[in-house]
Amino acid sequence: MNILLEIMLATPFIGGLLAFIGGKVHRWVRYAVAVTFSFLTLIEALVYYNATIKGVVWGSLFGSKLVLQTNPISWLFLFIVTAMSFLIVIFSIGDMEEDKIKLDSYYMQLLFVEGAMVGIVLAGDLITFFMFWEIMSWTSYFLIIYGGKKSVAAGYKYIIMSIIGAYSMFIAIAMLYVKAHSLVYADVAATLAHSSATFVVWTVVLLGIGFFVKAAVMPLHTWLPDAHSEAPSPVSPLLSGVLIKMGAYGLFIVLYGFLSVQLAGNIMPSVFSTPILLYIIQWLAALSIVLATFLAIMQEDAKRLLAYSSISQIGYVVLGIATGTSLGVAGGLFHALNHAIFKGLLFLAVGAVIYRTGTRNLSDLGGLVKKMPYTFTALLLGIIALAGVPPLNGFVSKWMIYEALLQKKEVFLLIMAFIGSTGAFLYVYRLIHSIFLGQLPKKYENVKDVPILMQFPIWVLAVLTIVFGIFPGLAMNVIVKGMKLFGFKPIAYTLFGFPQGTAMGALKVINISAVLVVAFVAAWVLFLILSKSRKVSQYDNYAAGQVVTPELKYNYSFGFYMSFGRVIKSILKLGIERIYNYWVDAAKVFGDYYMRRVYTGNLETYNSYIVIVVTIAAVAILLGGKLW
Amino acid sequence: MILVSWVLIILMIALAILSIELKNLIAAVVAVGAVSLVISLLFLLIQAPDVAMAEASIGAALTMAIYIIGVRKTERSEKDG
Amino acid sequence: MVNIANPILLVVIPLFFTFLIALSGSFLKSGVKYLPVIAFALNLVVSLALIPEVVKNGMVIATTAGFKPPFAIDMAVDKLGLFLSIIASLLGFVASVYNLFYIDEEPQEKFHALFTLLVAGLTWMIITGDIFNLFVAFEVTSIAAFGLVGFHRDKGAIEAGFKYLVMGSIGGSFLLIGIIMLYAATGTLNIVDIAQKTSHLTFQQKLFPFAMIFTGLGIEGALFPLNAWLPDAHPAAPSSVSSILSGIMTTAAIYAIIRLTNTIFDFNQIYFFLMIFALLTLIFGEVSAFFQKDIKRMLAYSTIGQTGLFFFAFSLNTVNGLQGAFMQMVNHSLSKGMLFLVVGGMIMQVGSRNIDDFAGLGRKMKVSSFFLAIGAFSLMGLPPFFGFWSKLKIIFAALQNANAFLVASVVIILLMSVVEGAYFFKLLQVMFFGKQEKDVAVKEASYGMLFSVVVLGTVLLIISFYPSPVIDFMHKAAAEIINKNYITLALKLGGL
Amino acid sequence: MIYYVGSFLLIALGLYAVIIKKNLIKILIGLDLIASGVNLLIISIGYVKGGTAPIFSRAGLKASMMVDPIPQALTLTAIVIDASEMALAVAFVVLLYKYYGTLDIKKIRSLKW
Amino acid sequence: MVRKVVYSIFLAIIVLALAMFFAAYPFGKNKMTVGEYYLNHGVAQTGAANIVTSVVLDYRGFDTLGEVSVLFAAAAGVAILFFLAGGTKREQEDLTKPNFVVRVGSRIIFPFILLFGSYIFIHGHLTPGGGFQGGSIIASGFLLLYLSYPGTRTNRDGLSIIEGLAGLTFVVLGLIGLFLPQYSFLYNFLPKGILNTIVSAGILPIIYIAIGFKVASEFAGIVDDMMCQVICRGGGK
Repeated sequence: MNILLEIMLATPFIGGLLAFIGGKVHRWVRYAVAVTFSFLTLIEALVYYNATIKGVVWGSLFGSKLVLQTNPISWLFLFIVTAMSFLIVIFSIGDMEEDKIKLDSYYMQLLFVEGAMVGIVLAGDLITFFMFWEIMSWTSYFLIIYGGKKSVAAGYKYIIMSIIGAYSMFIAIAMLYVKAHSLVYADVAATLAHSSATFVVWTVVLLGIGFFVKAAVMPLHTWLPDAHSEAPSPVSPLLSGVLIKMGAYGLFIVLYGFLSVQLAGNIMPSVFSTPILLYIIQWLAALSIVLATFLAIMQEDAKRLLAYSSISQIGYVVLGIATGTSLGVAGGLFHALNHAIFKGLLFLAVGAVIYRTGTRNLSDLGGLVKKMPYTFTALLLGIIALAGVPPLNGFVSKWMIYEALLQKKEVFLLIMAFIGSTGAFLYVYRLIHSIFLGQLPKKYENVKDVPILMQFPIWVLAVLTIVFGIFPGLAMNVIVKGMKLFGFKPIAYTLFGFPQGTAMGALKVINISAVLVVAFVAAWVLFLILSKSRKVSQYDNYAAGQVVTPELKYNYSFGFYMSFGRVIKSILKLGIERIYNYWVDAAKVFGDYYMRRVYTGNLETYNSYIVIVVTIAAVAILLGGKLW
Repeated sequence: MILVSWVLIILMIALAILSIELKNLIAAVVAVGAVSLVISLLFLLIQAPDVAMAEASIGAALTMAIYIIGVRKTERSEKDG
Repeated sequence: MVNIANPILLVVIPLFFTFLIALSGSFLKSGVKYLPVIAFALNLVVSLALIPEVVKNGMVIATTAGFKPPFAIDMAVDKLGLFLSIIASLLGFVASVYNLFYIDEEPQEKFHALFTLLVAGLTWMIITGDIFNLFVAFEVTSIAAFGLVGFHRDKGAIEAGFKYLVMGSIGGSFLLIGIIMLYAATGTLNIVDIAQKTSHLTFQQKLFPFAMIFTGLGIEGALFPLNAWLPDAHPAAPSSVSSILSGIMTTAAIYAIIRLTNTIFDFNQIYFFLMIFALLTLIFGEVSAFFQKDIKRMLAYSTIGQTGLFFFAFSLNTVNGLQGAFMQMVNHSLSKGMLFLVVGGMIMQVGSRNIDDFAGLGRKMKVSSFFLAIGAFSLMGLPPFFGFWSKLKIIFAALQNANAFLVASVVIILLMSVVEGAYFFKLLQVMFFGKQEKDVAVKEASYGMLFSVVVLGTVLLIISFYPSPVIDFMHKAAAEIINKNYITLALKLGGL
Repeated sequence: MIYYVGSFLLIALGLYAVIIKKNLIKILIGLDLIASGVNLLIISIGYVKGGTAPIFSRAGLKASMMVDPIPQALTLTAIVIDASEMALAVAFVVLLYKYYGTLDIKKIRSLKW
Repeated sequence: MVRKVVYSIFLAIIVLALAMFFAAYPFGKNKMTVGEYYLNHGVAQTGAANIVTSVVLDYRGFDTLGEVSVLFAAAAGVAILFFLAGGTKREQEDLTKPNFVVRVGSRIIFPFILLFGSYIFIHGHLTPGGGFQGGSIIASGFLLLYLSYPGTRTNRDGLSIIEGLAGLTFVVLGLIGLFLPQYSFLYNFLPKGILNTIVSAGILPIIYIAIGFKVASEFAGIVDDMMCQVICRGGGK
């Protein structure tokens, strides 16, 4: 049984290689191999449902064991990774066309990214973790830059920031190694338990920078909007839905696997009964939520909008995880799952639109509802989930996070989280309106819905939003069981929500759903009966008495929230990216004009360098070997 | 012998300075050859006849000849500095 | 039957073939190009045959002229020396195979003779046990390299060659002064013998010879600020030569410094100073590499940066640090050697060294680009390639007895790694995703050239995915050097 | 002792020429002077007061009365190496002159940064 | 000017430090350890009267092999640099034609120079001098010839064959040592003979003769290359 962990880790990599080799034979071989192996990985992952396996040693390096492990929390992320990858592979077959772009190594890279993420989740020690983390970085870099010219620049930004984040982690890992000489999670935890506060804070901060870069928490998010929007359609959901969750997973492991709330509370002051470190993380997450929401509102590009929305949503995940209470952490983890599902759904649906129309510019689109009804319905479900409206899944996890914040009486954070949620309504409405409602541009009159291969993953995800929305207990099963291992008090839950009486409000989603359905039906009936409006064809409209010819169709999807934008302009001007660019440029100028000019090309300068070195030595000798 | 070596070494240093400072490159090269020759005499003085012969034939003669060929193929005099 | 496990053969075989090339050049004409291949194939056999003995005894010592070492020159191969000479032979072998298809300019026989001599000299530098012999090997290497750098005889090559020559001969003179100082102090030239006799010297007395030798070897070992010739010379040389220069020459010179420092000059006061050198080398190398438009120049600067990295690890003066340095040396030799070979093939196809002209090569020269990516990844230290393990080891070792300075150095190293990543990824994205403006007919490099690349790449991949034997071996080698086992072993095996 | 001083001065003069002089030939002269200085230094180290050349050319010479043979052997090697280096250097200078039309080192810097 | 002063001070510091170091090892003091061994045992072990020769060729013979390689490398380097792509025809340089006395004189002297050079390297193990000195004397004979007859061309193929043969002789003589029970490179396997006779000291005279030929041919080759007109490759970079 234990050996299966290694097999499972190897499966995607082997699959990737086979897909590459098989692709040389025929492209359908490649597709078949990719689908088979990603499905195999999914099956292998399902085997471990709720299993806890500790310490499968698969090697050793520099005296530290390399370990694989799994537990329910890992399984949660494992499920996200494998399920999403499987769906994305299927979607890719429909979406990525051989004749448009060279695909000989695409599936290999896709499976490699999957394998790397499986490795991260299964890692039982920090070397394994870090190794797969880096592998994930560069393999996903190659995926991002599949999208053509603009994506190359985005990928460059992504890989550089990833490397910086990874090296920040590297220092922390090296510090831990030097201290403990073993990087197995348990040993690390034991070491941190006996370390000084400074050491702990440094470790967590350095590791945290690495995770935050990947998770795109606010000051370190700048790579994400470019990378996610420029990546090919099937890759975006992988990045947004899965890859940034690795940051959340890492944060969880560090905060609760290595540290614990009690330990953190012991060595540092607390605010709102939260250790200050966690409190800072909460604030960063909350800022991400609000600012990214505002930015998302102002986007003209569908995928960029979703990318900013990802920053905002991952903010909820991090906020939840950083609360430190059972409910909050569970909410955060659950939201990670939910976000993967609905953001995957949204990106795939938008990808489907792009597949048919070739543009992702919101103001160019419109009125596709009749042309792509299935995609429309799925996307509708997705945005409802994203906005946190019951009965879909986003609601439950957000509710848990709000509840946790309420219990801790962190009002400011709560307000910020609410703002994010409200803002989400604005941008998701924008999304669905601009794409599917309004006028249909003439050039899209022949658009059809996408093929079944692309519909399938979209609808699987759509169904999942409903399933997890109505039966949150399914996910709670795993999360609560896993959190027990990390020393959290278990929270009571039922299949449909949370029972009354455990120091928090009850939640029974099925009831809410029932109410909602009834209300919806009632409203619809009322609408039918009482409506005085005249039903017009979608294409039959006019403006101020003037007949609009198809060429002049009035389309108000550009500058949708312009007036709102004027209000929040000062916030948008913040420009974190500009600060980074300023420093990078300054460093470049310094390097260019002051550093590399030591190689003047002039031989006499070079010779005098030699003489100077010898002179320094001579001075040292004359001073009796004491130069410093 | 000590006196001879004093004289030779002073001569050697003088020739070396000349070889660096002379503007006429042929003359400078000849001065280097002369330095080598003086050095080979010094070698002889401190009981190293093998090396003296090598220095005289290789250092003084051949190297100088190669230098002179080189100077003839380029410029005869140092422009300035 | 002669026992072929004799380190002296590593030097003598290539010399034999060098002279054979000179002899047969006039009637074999371009057929002489096969001679280096034979020479290095034999060398590879010899160096592999040395493995069992070195593993068994820790060291193999070969004497010359039938006398015992302090009275005659000996060759001493310890663990790392063995590893480096295997790499030198391997790189020499693949590069000479590469030359079969790469060198079409005259005078071929001179080129091949010098090339053989260059690799022979480098191996010689690695294995010699005598300090004056080290100087001779240094000069053999340098002078062969001067000629090879100027081989193309164009403006840049001549200028680079001349600069290298002037700096190299100043360095040679300093090296000789250092050696003669040691001779004056001890009356002997054998490294182990000197090490036995320097114990009565004061720090001051040891520091000067060390500074001289350090300056001399540092010029070949590409330490800032003695390395200014390198970014000119490496691009100017033919690519197979650049591969040797970059892959082995810096490594051999640094290894010589390491060996001398740990046998003759066993003092601890100097390491802080060396560390500053290493960091400066690293910073200036990587930063300059970032701004290059010329691909070979970029790789050359990257060599400087890598040298800084493993020199830093060495200057930690711990077993772990030295182990990291050795691993990085192996990584650097293999990957940089391979990169230059790959790039040579690409330059041949594209006809330019400008990075922008490499756009789109990833689709046209798939195998070459693939191995270029692997080499670049390994240099950057991305997993699962060997560079990752060595970088891991170096950082772990650096933080072992961390003080503020070491932590700062680690930050600098990692920052420079980011810079390194920045330029390598820039190169990769131009190659794989750039659009070629000009419509040049680019084909894959010829099979012979690919053969060399693939061999090196395969070796790199093997040690990447199965690193533990190398890591363990390097650990033993490092422990031997730090614990001064070099001297004990040499004494035991009759090295004195 | 004067031999030492002479050789040091020769080395210093050579270095001076290498650093300060702009003319390529002068730089080569500097290199040559350094090399000669080092050779002189090596030989002077091997000298033993009152010693004779280490050649048993006639009977009656005692080994204890001879100068050190090793430095002489080393110098022999060094001289040949220097000469070969100089020959190569002159060849480079001739070619540089052909390309640049000048011997001024400051003007020969097409490779930089 | 500032540069000059600053670097002069630097150089003064270096000289001072050098002086300080060598003050501990005064001139004329006996610093020998290994050297003493050579002086005491050299004659018995190698059979050469000239201990310098025995050190150069026997005890430290491997250095000499390197030295020969260096010279070879330099010659090859010069040949590469002055190689003419266009063919074998070399333009004659516009040297002023030497006068009659020089021409005839050099023609008369040339054989004597060769003889003298050969004498020196054949007696390398007995008297001062040897392969390097003799070889370079022969090469300077060639130089004289070139100077007095500017159009002279030597047979370069011949030179490089001599080079190669001489080098191979050295290496093969060394390699024979590996086939002997002593198992040592450059082992002096021939009988030592009687001191102070030509045929003594085993392989040393043979090696020195080989070296003599090699040095002569290489320097002659260098001079020959130097004398020819240089044509640069067009363009450059």
